[in-house]
Amino acid sequence: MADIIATNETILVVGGGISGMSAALEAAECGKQVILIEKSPSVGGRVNQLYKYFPKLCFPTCGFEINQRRMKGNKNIRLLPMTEVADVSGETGNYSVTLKTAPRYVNENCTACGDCAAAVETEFDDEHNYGMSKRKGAYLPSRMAYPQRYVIDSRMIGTPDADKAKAACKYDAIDLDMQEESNSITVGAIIWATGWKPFDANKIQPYGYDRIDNVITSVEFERMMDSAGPTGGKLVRPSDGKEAKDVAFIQCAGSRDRNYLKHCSRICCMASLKQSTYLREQFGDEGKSSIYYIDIRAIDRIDDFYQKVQADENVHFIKSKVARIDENKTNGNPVLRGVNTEGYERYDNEHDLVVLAVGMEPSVPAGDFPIKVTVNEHGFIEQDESNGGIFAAGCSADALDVNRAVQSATASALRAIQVVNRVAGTEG
Amino acid sequence: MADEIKIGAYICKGCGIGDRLDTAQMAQVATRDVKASIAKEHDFLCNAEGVKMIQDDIDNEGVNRVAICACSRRAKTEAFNFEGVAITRGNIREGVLWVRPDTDEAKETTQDMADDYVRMAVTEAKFQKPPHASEEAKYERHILVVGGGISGMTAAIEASKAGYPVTLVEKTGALGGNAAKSWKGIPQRAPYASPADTGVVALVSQIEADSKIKVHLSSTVTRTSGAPGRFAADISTESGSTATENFGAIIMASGYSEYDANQLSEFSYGKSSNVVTQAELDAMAKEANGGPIKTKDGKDVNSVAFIQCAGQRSEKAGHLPYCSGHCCLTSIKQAMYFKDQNPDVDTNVIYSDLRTPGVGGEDFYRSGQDKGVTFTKGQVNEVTTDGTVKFKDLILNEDTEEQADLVVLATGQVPNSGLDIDVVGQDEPGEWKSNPDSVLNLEYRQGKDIPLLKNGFNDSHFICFPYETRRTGIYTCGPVRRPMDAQQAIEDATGAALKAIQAVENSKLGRAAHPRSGDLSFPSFRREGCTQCKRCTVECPFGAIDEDEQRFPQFNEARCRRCGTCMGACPVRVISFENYSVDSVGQQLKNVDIPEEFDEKPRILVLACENDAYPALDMAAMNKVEYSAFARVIPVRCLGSVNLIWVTDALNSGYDGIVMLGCQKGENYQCHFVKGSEIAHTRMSKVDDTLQSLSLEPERVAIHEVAITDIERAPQLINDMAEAIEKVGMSPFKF
Amino acid sequence: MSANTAAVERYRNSFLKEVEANVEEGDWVKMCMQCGVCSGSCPFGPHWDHPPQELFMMIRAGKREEVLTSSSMWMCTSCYNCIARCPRELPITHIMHGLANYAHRLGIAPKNQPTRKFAKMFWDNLAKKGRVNELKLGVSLYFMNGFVSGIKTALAALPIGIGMYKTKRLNPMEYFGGHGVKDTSGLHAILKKAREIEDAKMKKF
Amino acid sequence: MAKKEYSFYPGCSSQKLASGSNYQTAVDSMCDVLDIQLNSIPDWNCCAASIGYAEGGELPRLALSARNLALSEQANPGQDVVATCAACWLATRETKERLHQNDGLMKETNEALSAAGLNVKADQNVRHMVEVLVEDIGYEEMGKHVTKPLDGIKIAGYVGCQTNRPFGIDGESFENPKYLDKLVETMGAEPVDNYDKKVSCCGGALAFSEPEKSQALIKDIIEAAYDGGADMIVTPCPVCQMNVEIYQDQINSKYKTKFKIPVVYYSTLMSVAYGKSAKEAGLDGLVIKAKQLNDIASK
Repeated sequence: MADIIATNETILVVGGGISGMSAALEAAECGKQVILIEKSPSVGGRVNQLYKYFPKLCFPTCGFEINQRRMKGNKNIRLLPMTEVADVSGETGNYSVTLKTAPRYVNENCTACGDCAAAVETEFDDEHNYGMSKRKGAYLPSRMAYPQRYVIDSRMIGTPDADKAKAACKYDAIDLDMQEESNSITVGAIIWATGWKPFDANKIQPYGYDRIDNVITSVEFERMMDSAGPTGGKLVRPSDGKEAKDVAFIQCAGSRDRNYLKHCSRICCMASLKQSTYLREQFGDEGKSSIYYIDIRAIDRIDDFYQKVQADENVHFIKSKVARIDENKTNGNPVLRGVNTEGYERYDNEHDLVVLAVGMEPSVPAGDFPIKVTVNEHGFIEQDESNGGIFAAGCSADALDVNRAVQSATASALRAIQVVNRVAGTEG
Repeated sequence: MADEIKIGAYICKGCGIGDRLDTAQMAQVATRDVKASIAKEHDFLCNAEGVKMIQDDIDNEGVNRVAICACSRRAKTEAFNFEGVAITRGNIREGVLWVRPDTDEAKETTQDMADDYVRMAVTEAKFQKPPHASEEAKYERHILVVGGGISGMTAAIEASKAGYPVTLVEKTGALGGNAAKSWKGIPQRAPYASPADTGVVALVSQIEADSKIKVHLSSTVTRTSGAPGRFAADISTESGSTATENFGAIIMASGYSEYDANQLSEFSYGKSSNVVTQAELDAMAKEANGGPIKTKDGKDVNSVAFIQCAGQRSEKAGHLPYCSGHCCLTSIKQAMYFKDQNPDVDTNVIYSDLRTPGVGGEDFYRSGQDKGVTFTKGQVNEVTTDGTVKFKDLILNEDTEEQADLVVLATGQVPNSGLDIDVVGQDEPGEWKSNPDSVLNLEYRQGKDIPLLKNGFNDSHFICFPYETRRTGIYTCGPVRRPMDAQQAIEDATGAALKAIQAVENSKLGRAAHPRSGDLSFPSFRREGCTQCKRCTVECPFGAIDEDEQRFPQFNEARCRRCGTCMGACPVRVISFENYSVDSVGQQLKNVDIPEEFDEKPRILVLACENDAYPALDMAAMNKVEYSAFARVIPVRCLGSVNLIWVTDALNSGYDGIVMLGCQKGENYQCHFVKGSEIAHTRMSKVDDTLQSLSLEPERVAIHEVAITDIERAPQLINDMAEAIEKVGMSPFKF
Repeated sequence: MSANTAAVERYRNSFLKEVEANVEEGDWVKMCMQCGVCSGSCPFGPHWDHPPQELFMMIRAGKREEVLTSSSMWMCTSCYNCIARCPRELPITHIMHGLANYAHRLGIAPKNQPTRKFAKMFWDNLAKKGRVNELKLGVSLYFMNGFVSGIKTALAALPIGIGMYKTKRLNPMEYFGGHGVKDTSGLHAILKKAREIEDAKMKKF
Repeated sequence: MAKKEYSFYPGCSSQKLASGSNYQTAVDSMCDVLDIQLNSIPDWNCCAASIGYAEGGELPRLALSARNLALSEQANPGQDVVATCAACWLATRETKERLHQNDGLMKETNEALSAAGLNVKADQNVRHMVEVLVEDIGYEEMGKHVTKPLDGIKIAGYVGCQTNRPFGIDGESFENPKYLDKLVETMGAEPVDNYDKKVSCCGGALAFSEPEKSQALIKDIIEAAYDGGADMIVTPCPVCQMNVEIYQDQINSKYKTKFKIPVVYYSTLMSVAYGKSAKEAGLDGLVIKAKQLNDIASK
């Protein structure tokens, strides 16, 4: 990748999730040169792992298709997958950045024909499905992967399977000797869009995610609805594959809690309301949801979605932070124990499945930024003069829903443009 | 470029195409049947060598139309990207190979399929030109911002910082909007612990110091005409003087008005001076200027009750159905006014759901509690004139009451979005008058303001594209778009400023905005053929088309989003794009080989929306989901661009069935061109007449809503048609 | 005027302020967000008329009598589940002890609340010699509800006593003497001083 | 391994002929093998546990533990204070933490102590014996000394409350601490995994004042142990030990159960595994005899 052209009028976007893609596209469509880097082999990020968006219940892949097309048609964007920032120095309008690109072992010759995948046996946990299923060691990260190019899992290098993959490729697209590349570039501004990761549910010990099969996370639940997902689009229990028709959603699983994340992750209430409609979608009147909450935060105009769900007699709301979950050893049902604080009622409720509405944790730990940026106690980047030409976009800046993340990304694109325009002396 | 058309057809043998198909025959089909000048096969067309082969033909053989018969147009787009020529794609891999079984009995029909896609690709190439950008394009960098509140001021400053001159129009006599009337704001920076400066003063002085920002106070926009890059706006002062200025793009930041609390008599608003709204309390705090806040009749305040969701989140007549988002934080902020000044004042916030989202919100809530603000989950039923708040305590589950010296109602935001153009129609051309209730007073044929989404807000309907607008080059931000607090408004306004700048840059190049970003084509029409039926003007989802003085359509190319809905609407087929026209599709379907009736090889025309349905079929192919070998799929920009003539032609030329796949329509529409899919459905309801006149069965034409995730369903819909044809039999119209 | 009526006077319209001023860790009460995880976590939960989170709400609502005369906080087994799980860091166990202690000091805690009695005995017992005299504690425990029932409980508990005796984990002689610190006077001085300081603080409000 | 010294706070129940005296016996044997020296705090007093609160207010209770800390600072300067009783450990550690969180309390407490000419800094670590074992000795070292592995005994590790919350053992979760199970394994016995009632409450001091309510909890704790196939229960807390052991007859008569499960201390197990005699291991102190342990001990 020696041919990366970048100047101090170039904008570097770190992270290829919906925020990073949007920031890159908006800037590029203003005529700016953009380098977009993404750690994983393809762009799309978290939203690409979602089944539907709230409140419209539309499909994230739909917007992803448009964004892919915007990218394919735009020469101003240079996309570098499997790439991370190793080092940053300099100041506003003039940063030197060292990029590290991990070997994909597959070059641009790849036609995505899939022969390599067919040839290999080795399997690994499928990241796209949060490890709920396996994928081949030669793989296309997802059906809508962009770039549409296969990857050879580095753990397979040196094994006979890797050679099988190479042998199967008719287009000389597999290069098992590919090495990590390091590139130093100069850019004028940096948009930081590394996004979020789901809070580690194992830490929420009272809920026994590590002990009880039928306690899963909201992101895992989301994957279950995908026809290409781990369960082929069926809502079933991990323990016995039985249909999960009676599901409990536990809000603030890791959020608003000094034991875990002190902040409110904003999206979880709407996410659970949305997921309650999945039960309707699959089981009709037999699908039942119970939402255990502290406050339902269906902010602003999308409150009407909350009102719609409330009207569904199959969705129950319990104002309660569940105290503990035990397992009914005879049927594998999780048993939720706690108190409904509206009028003090004790409950021991059994459900088929428990979904923990896990919170948003910034992907990059406060200490791990390659250059000094102002990070608040929750690990999100604060908008601060001292950040110079580095601007946070999306969930690097705050716990945001998709809509707000894209707004934030669009705003950060302008902030970056202001810098490079100043450099170019074109600010009028 | 030479007008002589020279088509090169390039057939790839890679990805198994060469193994399963007779590519030599396909090459022959290209030259013999559809007159390609050159037809070449290649083992691996998308590699450097294959691409070079094509480029050489362009450079040396004068090839100016390239028909690539390989994989889907969605694959290898970057590789097959040649300057200055028209490029079409025959989808042999995803469209044929991957949806057909590799069996001997399937071989023949699969080859037929491939041959047809070659014919279609070459024909499409024949009937399209490489687009040249719209001539209308101008480069006007000047941006108009309507509204001088936090949102408007921020938009102006941010645009100016990027080097774009701004004119800011504010209808009142001063900048600052609602925020200026507040004592303090919700903190926007860590630590989120106490009320912070509103930031208004800083913004105002920034604007005053900025030579690139011109401010018109006590002024409104009384007329807006033109298009991105060439807007002209009349800015009129109260005194009546009017100045006309030109702009490249417009930001509408007209903000919100406070909900009229007089509708809340149950809370004694208007009956007791000690029942006030949040806005009124902030005014009182501003007056107290850090000292103790007194009641309006000058008494000390020892207890305050805040009533959340006052007239909000309720279906009651006159109430607002939505949540205004900021009120919980605002009440906490206001309770702190009292606590910070005198901790002994009792402040109680009565709420149903406390909504303090995100990083700052929860910190602020905690800080409020720490300062001694109490919070009660309750439902307030009545406030008496003596300040008795009667409510149901939802935790203690009892009806109770408390006495408060001051009661604060958290009422909601009502957007200042101007006219609802679905209610207030546009004046007839020639009779156009400015309307004082309008914010923009657009001269657009479809109405004076921006179409509303819901509850009077003109937000985007798309989750992924919050700045999607139905009036290209005009962007809304702040509480007129969605209820929001100042912090969100600032972020929003900055984003809107970028979109405005983007519109300016796009119109300079005559380039389309989202979702067909970068598209240089634009609609043109044959004036002599036009019957002035106005359908294009009415149906354009983006209000791009006006009527000139002779009532001919006026396209305003920079407003156009290139969906082709006008093209589909035109009964006399005079509207077309250089690279997408009635012919570029119509000729494709006509050039499909229609076998004899007795061959028992029906033909199914599939018109698939390129945004969702076509990708769904592609992904079905990746998953090796099979569908009928008799289908011939043509991607369209939007179902709205489908002209009835295609259907009629197809039926006349012997197709046995037609399937149209578009996006979801209705309230939760997924159509990226808003109304395209909807309009197509209505249009197609007329197809029955056509069918009857040809005495064909209605089953032969079907239209469906398809999502990009319908990887199993989309192929199934095609197969359903194949079955339907087996039932009703072959079409008699085969020649 | 009794300590109780004095307190009522002092904090006429804010029981919350009274609790913040006089109850151990009382100034945490305001931080509760009514999630109820404490109430759900208590092993004696079903025996609480008003679980902790509800008590906190009642305190804010000014239900002074109901709270202080309630037996609820006397149900605290000091298992610390609530503290461990509280998302808002409230030292709930201590607040419960504090409320109980405050009610006891004001003399309005439920008269025959067994834990109240036991807790008092326990303290008196240890405060006397500085170490617990398990037998005396036991015996007085049996008789805390009066002689007759005392005999009953004692008889019921007899096998236990015998078991403990047999295994040398109970010493009948302890009833007359038993363990204790050497410097009892010093210990008593410390406790006296501590109590004085606390009472003085309470008067300040 | 060098001798380890600690300032030891025995606590009331550990005294001669008191309810936890057998615990002390086993602890002494265990420490002897592991070369741990416990220097008792001279003239220590009761911690008031977590039941003294009705009569004793906040400050008097803090003063009690502060006195112990002060005496420890005098007699065993620089040594960590170690307690074997959960309540003792908790009260003392809480006192240390409270005094450091709150200067006012520190001042007032010292004011009170001064009445006996004492002063406290409360700067030593206050630790439970199991912390010493897990952190300072380590499973490997503990394993080295096993001469009579407790083969074929299945044991439910009942951690209880106050050894576990609010402080607990570093790196262990409140809901599912594993150290007792690891310890059981280290001694060659088999732990009951997923023992449901591992951290459930036995009623603590309320076993006296609210016997019925407490015994209902104790019943579940024992039942779960049986369900897990346990031969005996092990605990790090004298209150837990006593409550779970001595009420079994009463529970049997009330709930028509047939409970007769020994409840031992970790130190009991260790002493036996380390080859100590039944007496040295405090086995004679069990109301319900642990026959399997006796057999091994007498081997």
